[in-house]
Amino acid sequence: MLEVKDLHVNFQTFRGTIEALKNINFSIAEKEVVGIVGESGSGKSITALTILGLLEKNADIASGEITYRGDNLLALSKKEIQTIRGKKIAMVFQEPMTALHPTMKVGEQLSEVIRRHRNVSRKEAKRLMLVALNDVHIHQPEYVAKQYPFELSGGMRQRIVIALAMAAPPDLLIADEPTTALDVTIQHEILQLMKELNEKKGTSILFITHDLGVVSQICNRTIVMYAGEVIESGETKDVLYTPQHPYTKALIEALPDGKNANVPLKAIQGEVPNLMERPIGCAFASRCSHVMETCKTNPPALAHWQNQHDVACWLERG
Amino acid sequence: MTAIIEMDQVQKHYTKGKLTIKALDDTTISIAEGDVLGLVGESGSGKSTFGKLLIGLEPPTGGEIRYQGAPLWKKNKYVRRKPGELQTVFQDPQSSLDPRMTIKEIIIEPLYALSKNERKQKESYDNLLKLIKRVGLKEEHLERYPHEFSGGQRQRIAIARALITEPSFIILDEPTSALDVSVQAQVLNLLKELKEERGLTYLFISHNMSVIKYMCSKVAVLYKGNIVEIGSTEQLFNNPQHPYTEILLSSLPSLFENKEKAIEGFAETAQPKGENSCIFYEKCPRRTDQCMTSPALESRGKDHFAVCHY
Amino acid sequence: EEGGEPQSGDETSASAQTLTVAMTADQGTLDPAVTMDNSAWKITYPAYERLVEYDGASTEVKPGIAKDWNVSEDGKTWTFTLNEDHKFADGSAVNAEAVKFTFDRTLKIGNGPAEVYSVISEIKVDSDYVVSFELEENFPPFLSTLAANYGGIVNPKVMDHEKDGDLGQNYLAANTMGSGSYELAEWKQGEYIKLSANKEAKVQPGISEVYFRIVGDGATQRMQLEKGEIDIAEGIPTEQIESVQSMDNVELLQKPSLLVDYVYVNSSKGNEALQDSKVRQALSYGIDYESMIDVVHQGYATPMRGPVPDGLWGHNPEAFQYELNVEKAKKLLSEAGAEDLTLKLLYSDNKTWWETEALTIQANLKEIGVNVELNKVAYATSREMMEKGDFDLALGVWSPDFGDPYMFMNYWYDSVNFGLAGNRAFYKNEEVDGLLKQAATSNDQAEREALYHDVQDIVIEEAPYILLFQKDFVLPVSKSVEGFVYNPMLEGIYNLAEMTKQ
Amino acid sequence: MELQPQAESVQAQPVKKSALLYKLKKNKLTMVGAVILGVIILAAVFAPVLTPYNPNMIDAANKFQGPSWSHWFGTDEVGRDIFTRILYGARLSLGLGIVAILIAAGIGLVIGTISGYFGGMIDQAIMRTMDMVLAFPTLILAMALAAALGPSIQNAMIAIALVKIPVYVRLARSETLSLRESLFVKSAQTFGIRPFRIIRKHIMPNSVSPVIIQGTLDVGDAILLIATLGFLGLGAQPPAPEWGAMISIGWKYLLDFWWYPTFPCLFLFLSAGALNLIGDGVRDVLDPRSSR
Amino acid sequence: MIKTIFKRLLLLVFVVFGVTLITFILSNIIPGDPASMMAGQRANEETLEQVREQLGLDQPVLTQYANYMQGLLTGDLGTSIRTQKPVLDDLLIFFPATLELAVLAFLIAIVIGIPLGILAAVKKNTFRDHASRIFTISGISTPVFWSGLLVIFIFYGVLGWFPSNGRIDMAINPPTHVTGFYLLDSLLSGDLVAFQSSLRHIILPAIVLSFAQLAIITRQVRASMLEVLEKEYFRTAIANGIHGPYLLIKYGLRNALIPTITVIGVSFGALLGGAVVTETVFGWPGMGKYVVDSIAYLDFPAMMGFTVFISIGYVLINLVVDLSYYVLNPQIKE
Ligand SMILES: Nc1ncnc2c1ncn2[C@@H]1O[C@H](COP(=O)(O)OP(=O)(O)OP(=O)(O)O)[C@@H](O)[C@H]1O
Ligand SMILES: Nc1ncnc2c1ncn2[C@@H]1O[C@H](COP(=O)(O)OP(=O)(O)OP(=O)(O)O)[C@@H](O)[C@H]1O
Ligand SMILES: [Mg+2]
Ligand SMILES: [Mg+2]
Repeated sequence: MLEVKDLHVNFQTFRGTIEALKNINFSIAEKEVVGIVGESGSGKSITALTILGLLEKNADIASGEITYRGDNLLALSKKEIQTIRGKKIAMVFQEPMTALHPTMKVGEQLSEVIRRHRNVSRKEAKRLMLVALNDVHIHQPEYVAKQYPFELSGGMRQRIVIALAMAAPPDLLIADEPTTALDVTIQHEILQLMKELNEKKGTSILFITHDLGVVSQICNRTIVMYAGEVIESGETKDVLYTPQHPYTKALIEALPDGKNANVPLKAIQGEVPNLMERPIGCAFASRCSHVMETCKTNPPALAHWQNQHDVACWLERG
Repeated sequence: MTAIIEMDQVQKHYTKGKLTIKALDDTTISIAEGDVLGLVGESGSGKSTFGKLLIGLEPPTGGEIRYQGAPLWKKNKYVRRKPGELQTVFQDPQSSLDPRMTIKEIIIEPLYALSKNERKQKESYDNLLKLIKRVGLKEEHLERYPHEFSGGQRQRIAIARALITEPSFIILDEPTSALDVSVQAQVLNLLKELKEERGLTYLFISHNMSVIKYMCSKVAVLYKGNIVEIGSTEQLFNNPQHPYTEILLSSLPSLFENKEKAIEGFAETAQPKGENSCIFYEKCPRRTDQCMTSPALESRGKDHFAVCHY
Repeated sequence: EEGGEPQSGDETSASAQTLTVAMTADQGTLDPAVTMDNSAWKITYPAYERLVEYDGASTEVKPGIAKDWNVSEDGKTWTFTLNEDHKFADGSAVNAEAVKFTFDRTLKIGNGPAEVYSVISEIKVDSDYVVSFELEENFPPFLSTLAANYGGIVNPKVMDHEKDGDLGQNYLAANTMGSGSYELAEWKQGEYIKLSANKEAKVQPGISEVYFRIVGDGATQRMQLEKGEIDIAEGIPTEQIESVQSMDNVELLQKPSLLVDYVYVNSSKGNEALQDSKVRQALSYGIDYESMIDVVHQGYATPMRGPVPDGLWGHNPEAFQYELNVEKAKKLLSEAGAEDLTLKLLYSDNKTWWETEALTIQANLKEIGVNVELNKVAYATSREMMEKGDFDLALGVWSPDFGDPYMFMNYWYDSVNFGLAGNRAFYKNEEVDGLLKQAATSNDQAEREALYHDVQDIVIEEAPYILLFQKDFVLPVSKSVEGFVYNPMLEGIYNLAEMTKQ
Repeated sequence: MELQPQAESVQAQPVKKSALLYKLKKNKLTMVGAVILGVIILAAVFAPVLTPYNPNMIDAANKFQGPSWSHWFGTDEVGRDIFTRILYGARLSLGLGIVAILIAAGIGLVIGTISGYFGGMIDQAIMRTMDMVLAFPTLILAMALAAALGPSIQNAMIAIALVKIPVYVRLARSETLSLRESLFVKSAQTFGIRPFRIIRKHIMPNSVSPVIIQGTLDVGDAILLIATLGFLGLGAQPPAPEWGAMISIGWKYLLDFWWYPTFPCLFLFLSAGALNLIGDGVRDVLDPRSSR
Repeated sequence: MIKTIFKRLLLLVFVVFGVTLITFILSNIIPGDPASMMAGQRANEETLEQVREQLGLDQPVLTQYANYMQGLLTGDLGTSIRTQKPVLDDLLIFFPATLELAVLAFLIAIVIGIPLGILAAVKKNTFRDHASRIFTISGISTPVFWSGLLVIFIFYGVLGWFPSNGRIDMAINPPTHVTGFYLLDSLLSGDLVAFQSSLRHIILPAIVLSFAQLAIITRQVRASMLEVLEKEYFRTAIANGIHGPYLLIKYGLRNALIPTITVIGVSFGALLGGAVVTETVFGWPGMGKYVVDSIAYLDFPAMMGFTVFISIGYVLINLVVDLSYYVLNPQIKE
């Protein structure tokens, strides 16, 4: 359904060129839920923004192709992409606090989007709006609909943002860390809601998060990104339970396992490399506990490992 | 251990037209020095409001809050005893950073509330460098502006900013919800170390139960502006007393939990029939007719209280 | 109405019955007992009649409401016999009572015009149509003052409109109640004033309606004139006059006027050096008069000869006139020990050409080593500064209110007026005072003329004024307008009753 | 556990300066504006070299000459060279106009942010006072102030600055009202930062944008206003070669001697345009977000 | 809200009081003697005294002020020294004309300026942005008398499409007075001839007058729009499929409007004041000319009356502006 091929995205800044995405390849099939995980700054959000053509002005799509049902999104005219946004592909943004129109009542914002995509009367849109609010577990929807974003809690805002994105409902929902501000119960409900959407309406979901727990719960497939590259991808259970890349492993180890509060958590040593001066070899080399000589000079490409499980690491190839 | 914060029957009601939202309702709680009090609860249950009252952003509509024995609010006016003592990290890093300041300026900004001497001393470049490295930022970031960072990086900036005054009490409002696991680990480690090093006290607001479990010594569960259960982390996690706490614990998505374990969710919504019914009545899976009258906070063990008839 | 065809508005002016005059500003009060503004007189003059009127283009008077008059031996009693067929617009007769009422009213109101008639001690109604004026002293120019605008006879019925004891001032400010050929028909403030024929008037005009339209901008007036939308354009500055001459439908009237342009040299209160007549003479020698006229008025002006302008009796064509003589000026200055003189030249924006004039004076005097600092202020401020004598040099214009050299000589040089209007030069000379007094009280015109000539010789020598030029009256008038006669005493006033339009 | 500092950690660069340059360079229009203004200023400074005439020298024989090789922009009603007067006038008009607006915008920004931030009685008092000032027709007030201060060119400039303050107060205040509610201001409050520092460091930089826009647009107006005061004898006295005065005297001659008012107008337009371009650039430079 | 309005209206009294007081003080600072202006050049001291007495200028300043305020309370603005008529009468004649002109100019400025500003922001640094910049800057930096005269020359002198001066053809009777706005009045009375004529008369001056304000509005809208365009919520809206005018207006303009409205409010005052020159050039019978003449004449009652009028108008307009902040940004507390 959606295929990202050879995507390179650079940012021009006065300090130099930032290679934010490098050679990204992945695809999402119909009805599939794909997760992207990775450290902060690894290019998850940029990937999502590129798909919708919403990159900042200083971004430069150096190469690549994003095909959605046969159309290359990157080549579409402004008019054409407008018909896709929201209706075909919708996105939940990472920061719910600033993603809402600050001076418009949330109900109004939501009904407008509903009206746009579902071609219904004002009254009907209002009804659907209340239903949508209820769907994302907002208590007292009538009351909240009349509130302004600044009067809502973080989680409430995030749920409104989710409701906005699901209004159409779209064929593909890109959810960029949609549940960061939600408590577990609501998060659970929202994930259920997304699952439902996926199962009943056939909506595919690209789920960006760094919460591996969430990934395990909802995603069929998982992509792990690091420094603007895909370093591992495969069936969720394969990636999470038999991680191959040392980075993926390290990520999993960093989670508090809820058992021992006295042992420090295992954070990954070192820092994400400066994307302006990518190391010649593997980007993770400097932090890797299994680093070898080749790693420092030769960048490993994403290669097939076993049943749909791809890894970009010299280690796994012996 | 002495109580650093005492809340006595504190309430915060927002009124809009005829409707009143009880963001916080008659809350009585105290936080002891050196404690890490975890505040969990449903989204919109008043966690951030709780923090706002402490930090001076919103005045309470009733009750009294004391910091080290002295009231924090006098007639809607916030009394700041010593600047930099109480710090916050907000839930929303993006809008809490001034877009026109560089990271360096942002981080040292709280020092300007201190006396000159103290500022000079804490402002030193070494100190600053050490701090930003601890939160996982780099020296080269110092001259950049907030918009140039990813969400996680911004939150680290906010944390560094809260730490710079070497406060004794920090309100952390979902400090790691925007962070990736690796950084989250770094930050949590850092917070923990700092607490040990400096004997800090935290109010840790989060909805991530494993984080809470890792960080907190004590946990309070908030539901619709009311504390429904409070107790030491151990007791609360091992022996939850309130049905809402149980639901919270069970809905935790985790790599390590057995995924097949049935999740006990909310019950079908039922309208409470009386004015005085239990606040959780609507969704409680164990509601009975007794719940039509509201339960009181009862002891359920050492330092363990819950508001439930069962 | 496409394509530059005349607007519907000029259909009116195309009619022979309508004359349209473009004036630059709206008028203030129209009450003849109050207004001192001669641009308002163009409206009031045709709406009222006076005991005597100026005769054609001359400054002499002819009978008006009064058919004849005589003056007593001592010059203190003037008796007028009135025509019996003059009627106010409401049909009531213009009689001796009305005359007495008019002047009593003016004196009682006590504004500027009262000042002109302050010499009157009493007015007597001798019979229905005979009225006499008792003066406090012999005042030969008296007859002439009666022909001026303030001599307009007002219908006593104005008292019906009296409010709060204002003697009808408020009403007359925006209405006319006279026996002239026209009466005010409509006044759209800021737009136009319309006069229409007074049916009761003795003299019925050829043009029944006259519009005085306010067009503030000269360039616009020019375009309107070219399109025939207006017949007379008052506001075209001389720099733009050239272009008018190329218009087929317009004629340019050019006559010497009695408007005199000069510089007050503050002889008592200004820079001390100015108290020395040599310095003042030097200043007069320092001006390039010819080129001044060229620059300031594109040649539309005449050099002066003495203070009394050409066209008014008392003018002396033989009088001495300074000419540009840098050497002499410098010599005089060094004799007076006034090298490195710096003088402040005060002026306002009251006259459009003053700026240029001031600049030229500044440039001219620089040649003789006098440094002139320009001091341009608001009109009202300039008036106050002049009153206080707070200047070295100041620009001034003067035009006579009545046709008598008294207007120049006595106002300017008599120390009675020291520092007052006219004598803003703060000039004082006892000999001059004596001669002027004599001239003002004699009833023999020849004797007066001789006296004035004597005074002129002295004051020219003493040079408290730099006499620059006598401005020409220049007016673009549509060729379709006939019968306009320019009377230098009635600057800006039209003899509407005698004018016609094709 | 302490994180190990990266070995290859980059030295802190003097990024601020390079950022500024980068932005300015990227903003070609700002450069255009700066070049135009620079040329005008240079021409004004080197006027004595660039033109053989004296700005106040009267040459009656050559009045109202059209543009020609000897008089590029023609001559005026007393034969002065208009080009020369424009160059010399640039010092006066541009200088005064810019300074007046700088004063007004600066003071306005301070008062407006204070008023908006504190609200309540302070706000009411300030805003009602501003209302009073604004309610006066500009000209009457400037005139009265200039008269009260005594007629001099500096005082005229001060008068104009004072008259213009309220506009900036209102603009700054309206921005402040919104900023006051923003989270970053609130967080500064929670640190216990003193109000004046909050205003200075957080409110002002974020509310400066409309002030700059208005300011760069206002300079032209200020120049014309100075001329008007000049007419009332309260500003620069003739024959000072002031642009506004040249325009206001010259406009009457537009139809016959078009060059007289037109060239000063053109220069006013060029300067105002250049300032506006620069203003946009400054706004961009001050706004870190626009550097992306 | 109502309480706020009420409070502000009370403060209006304070403003008017202050304005008159300042005017009064200023009138005593500005050099010049109204009595001498009234009595004419050649008046002597006695006449001057008499005139002063008549005008009440012989009394102490405070008494004069007290008298003035007393009059003001009963709606008496005094008598003009220059025209000798009650100031209120004069202003009531001229004010509607000025207001009509200013309102129309204002509407033109808004109707053109806001879309132009949005366009310039959306098309930042493109040809259209530059074109709008040149257009608007020429608006602000060409003095009204220059552009006014040029417009008259072209549209009246050369093309003859529009009349050069006045409010309505002299031959046409103005419509019956209802609002004092000829355009409205003629429509109300169904007098199409008068409507056409007054429209043709007002169009040029209104356009010329609007020119400068247009520039300010356009630039301000552009600047604030640029800020909004960078906001996250704007991007969210786009991602949710909102586009077209709704996006630009509801999401963009609405949040860009506060500074714009502020300058609009302020500039309306400027429009009223700035009408002076336009009125002179176009012979528009409004207050501007009246005031300029009054200033030159030191006609203080007239100046005071004018100031009172303008300040009330100004305060009311900016009250609306201030109230609009609460509507535009609900977070701002009253
Ligand atoms: N407009 C921009 N200009 C320059 N660099 C940018 C820009 N936008 C993003 N970047 C950089 O691109 C990299 C990838 O950013 P991105 O937002 O995709 O991270 P992320 O994976 O979403 O991280 P997080 O989990 O923290 O949200 C980061 O290093 C960021 O600093
Ligand atoms: N300014 C305000 N005006 C009106 N209601 C408000 C305001 N601020 C907060 N509220 C309401 O108060 C309640 C509690 O909000 P709060 O932000 O404390 O929730 P929270 O527990 O922090 O939720 P989350 O986990 O989603 O951040 C919410 O229902 C919210 O709508
Ligand atoms: Mg992201
Ligand atoms: Mg919260």
